[in-house]
Amino acid sequence: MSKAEFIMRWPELNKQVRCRPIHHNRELFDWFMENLPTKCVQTVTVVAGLQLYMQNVKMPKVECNWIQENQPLEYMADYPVGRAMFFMTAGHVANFTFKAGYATEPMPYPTWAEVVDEDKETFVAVANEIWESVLMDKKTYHVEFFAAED
Amino acid sequence: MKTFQQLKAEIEEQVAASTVKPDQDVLDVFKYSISKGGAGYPQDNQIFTTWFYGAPDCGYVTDWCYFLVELARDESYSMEELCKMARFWFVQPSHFGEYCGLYKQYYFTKEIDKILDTLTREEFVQLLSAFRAYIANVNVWVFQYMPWGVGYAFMRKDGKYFEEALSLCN
Amino acid sequence: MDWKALKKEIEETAERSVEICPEDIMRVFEYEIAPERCGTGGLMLGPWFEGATASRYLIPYYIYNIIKLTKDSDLPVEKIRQQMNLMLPKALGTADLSGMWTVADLTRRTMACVNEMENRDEILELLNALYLYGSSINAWQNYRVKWGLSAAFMIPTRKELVGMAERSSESYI
Amino acid sequence: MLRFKMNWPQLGLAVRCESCGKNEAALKLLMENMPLQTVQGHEMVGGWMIRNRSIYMGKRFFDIPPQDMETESMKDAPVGRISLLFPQGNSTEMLIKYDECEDFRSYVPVANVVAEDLDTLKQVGKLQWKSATRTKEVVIVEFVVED
Repeated sequence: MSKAEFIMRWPELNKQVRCRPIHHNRELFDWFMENLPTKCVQTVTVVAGLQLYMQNVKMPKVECNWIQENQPLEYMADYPVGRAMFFMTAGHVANFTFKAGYATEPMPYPTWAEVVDEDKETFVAVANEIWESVLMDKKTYHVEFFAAED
Repeated sequence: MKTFQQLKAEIEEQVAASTVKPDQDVLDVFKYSISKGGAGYPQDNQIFTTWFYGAPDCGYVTDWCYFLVELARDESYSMEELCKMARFWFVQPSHFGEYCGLYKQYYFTKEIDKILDTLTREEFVQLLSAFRAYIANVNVWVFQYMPWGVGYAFMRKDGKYFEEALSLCN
Repeated sequence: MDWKALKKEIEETAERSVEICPEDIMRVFEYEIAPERCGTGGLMLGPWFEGATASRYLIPYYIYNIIKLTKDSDLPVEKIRQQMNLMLPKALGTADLSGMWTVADLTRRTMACVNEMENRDEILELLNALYLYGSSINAWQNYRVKWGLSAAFMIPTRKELVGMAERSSESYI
Repeated sequence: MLRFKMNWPQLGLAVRCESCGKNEAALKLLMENMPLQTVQGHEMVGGWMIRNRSIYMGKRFFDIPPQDMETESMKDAPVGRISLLFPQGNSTEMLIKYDECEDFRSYVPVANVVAEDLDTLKQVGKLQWKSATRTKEVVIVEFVVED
């Protein structure tokens, strides 16, 4: 069984949360795990809802071999806070968001991971802090991903 | 499910209606700042980010259609491949355009999607060309209403500008 | 044209842009620096709106779709070239004109390379490097646009719209 | 020599246009769609150009492949040049250079505003810029074939 948990960490805030698979797209979760560790600049979505947005995530080891059209999807406005979806992911680059609050975008995406319940409060607090920064003081944040055991 | 002729006629009717009169969706979103699908509400109830990201996703459907029609000239692309590319390329951005309040264009996208697999190559070219003409009209009105004058508060700068600024800093 | 050298250069640029904001973004979106030709009348809102969009479409949307289609539909080399040469030039020109010089230069050189390469896996390697860099540009633009502008464009709620309608007779014209 | 006029009824202005010796087949196709009208816009990145983002070709389908048309960058074009962008099927964009601009992107040149009418063209261009950035007046342009 491949490892079933990764850590999402914000070094500038010295905060981290645990993320685990959900009821579907387990192969997408495993693909992501195979490519860890990795990191990117942390941004937020600015139209659809409060989400942490990871647009330039290098997947160095294993190439993406799936397309979203062939995966089970969930509607962003409906799935719970703390859940992650994949957006324009191809080749060795992943692009995804973690829902952090109220979202109105009614579009379907392949969801694949979720922050564990015990860490959701930390996650939402981090998301709000980064959102405030994007709108006001423009501090730069990064997010790192590594397997739970490392 | 509409026939090719019915849908093309309906699109052409909308082209005519929005050539010199405002497209209703663009009027709602870009002139009245109404958030019809909820876009922008979670982010401080503002409409600017919807304009910034929503308008181009819809507007670039003109280019997606242009590429598809050009590739349709190349017989080595089967109709099946052209339909797959069409779905890969403009359904999702058009759907995001709907979420941003540009309903009519996504209604057409869904109707095109329904009959896409039944179209001949010539019908594929004709239908996407008509649809592109409607999206072009949407673009016209988006650029008409975008508050470009705000740009006068963000003017292009150069070395001379910053040298002068520096001299005022100390 | 040595595609391996170009790939290395793009990867290093992309790697740097995970850590720090790329120069194109700082120049155009933060400091509003642009050459004489960029921005009609000297206004930066056009280059911001159309430049950000063009560079978002140039690499994230177009290269992403070419990579995806190549994998999903076994696109042969000549069709990768055909689609690149069809889809990229217009967006490339607008991104370049809007001050996104590095984006335009790396894309232009990638196109030149692909037009000479024969091995599809190597082409995909090069496109992947470009896709990571383009995704970084997309991320940093999303971050650096002066979203404070949004405060000037609030959404009227249904109730506010009704209220405004009720007061419309007060309007001068 | 192919000739057409651009009219701005609400401004009481008009300019005469004629083929420019390039892409004459494309101009013929465009003119077969006239008379036509559109809401006029302005270029926001490349400089002093009127930009019509939606010229509807509903009568005569535009079917000349791009590789069969000559292109030119706008900075190299004379003031008064009328060029198309992505002409295809029922739609094209149109750029009209009315003053100096450094836009190095390439377009399909099809016509010129005659020299005697360049001042009028520049006047319309400035009014369009004022509309785009300040007044938001909707300016309609009409294209009519001249015999």
